[in-house]
Amino acid sequence: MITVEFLGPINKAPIEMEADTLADVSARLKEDTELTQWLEKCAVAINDSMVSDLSVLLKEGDRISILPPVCGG
Amino acid sequence: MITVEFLGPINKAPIEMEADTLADVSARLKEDTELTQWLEKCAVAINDSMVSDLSVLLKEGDRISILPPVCGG
Amino acid sequence: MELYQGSLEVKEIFGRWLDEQAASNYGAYVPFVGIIRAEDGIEALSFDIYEPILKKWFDEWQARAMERGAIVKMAHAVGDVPIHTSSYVSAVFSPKRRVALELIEEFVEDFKANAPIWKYDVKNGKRIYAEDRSTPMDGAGLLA
Amino acid sequence: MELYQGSLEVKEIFGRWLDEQAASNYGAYVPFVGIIRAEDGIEALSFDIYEPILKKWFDEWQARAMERGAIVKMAHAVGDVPIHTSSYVSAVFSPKRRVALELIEEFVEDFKANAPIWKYDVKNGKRIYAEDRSTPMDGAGLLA
Repeated sequence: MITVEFLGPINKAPIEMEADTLADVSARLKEDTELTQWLEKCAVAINDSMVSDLSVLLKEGDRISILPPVCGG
Repeated sequence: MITVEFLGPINKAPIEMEADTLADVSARLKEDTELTQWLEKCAVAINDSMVSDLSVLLKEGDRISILPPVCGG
Repeated sequence: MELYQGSLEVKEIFGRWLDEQAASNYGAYVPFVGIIRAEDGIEALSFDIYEPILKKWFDEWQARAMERGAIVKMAHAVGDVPIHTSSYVSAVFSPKRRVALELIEEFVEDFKANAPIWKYDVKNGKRIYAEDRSTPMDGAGLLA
Repeated sequence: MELYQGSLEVKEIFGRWLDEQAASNYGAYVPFVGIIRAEDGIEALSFDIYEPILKKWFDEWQARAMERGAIVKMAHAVGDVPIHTSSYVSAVFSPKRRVALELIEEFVEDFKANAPIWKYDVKNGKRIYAEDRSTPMDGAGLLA
């Protein structure tokens, strides 16, 4: 089981799911039509490290963060 | 009569002289061997306006400033 | 890296950073102070911050600054920040001016692009995500 | 433009400039603080300034900044400035960060090249012209 959390303005409760890779996570999240428009603009972190590769293997307890477009300052 | 003043580190008292143009001033100042090494590194102002043309005509009472290399800050 | 609830005490932060480095023999101190402008009828801007990733982003910048003999500083507000007050102060200290002037620009620009901070306009007490001024982070779209 | 005998009161200057512009609706305030480094066994640096031409140089910069919706500020020390204290503070206020970051760099670099200020090392109480770090002004050599 892994957890997916949505940061900032996405305003959605965390989701728990079974997933072996980020590709699995992607497939699951795309089932939610509210999320599809967010996904193309969002970056992703695993356990607070930014990632750029869908094939990374997930392990039990991993925490995936979905980061929408930013504007600090 | 015009006055030539030397700013910053040149450490030389002002000189009064008769001169029609900056070219005349240049000729007079070059007679002073102490000054020749300064002149090639110095910028020039007339009545506190920076100038870049030797042929500018001078008038009675003009004040020429000789500005050596700078380093503010 | 410092996070504060609400507007920053700019003078306190500026002075404290100056004092902390008073004996470090840096020759240039270049702060950047961001102030909330009154525009489009907003009362305030409001900010969400995801601190663990911001901290990593900042620590990587600190390492990069140190390679050039410099250090970086940063303070940011969380929550509502009324107009004409400050939400963001960052700074570079370096031995020489060139590095300080180059780093402050790179640091502030990368901050705008990649610090995990979300901005909202506050109008009539309501928070509205500033989507049109926001930038997808490096690597965005991975799950799309 | 402000000139002071000896070291600058950096915090007072920074805070006063901030307060003066508190209602001006600028979004970015970028100061540059120059601090005397301990190096080559100096006790202090010392400065001569020719104020009339510095004032003209500054007023031209103010006009240039205003064309971009910004303003510039400047304070400099005259005479001796001990190590680890400040001789120079300048700043840009502008509505947006890009202009502020670009202007502070251009302003400080042109200041180094063309402000009529002469620097001396102070060693054992003696003033020695910092000739090797000094730059001929634009148009230098006219009378050579």
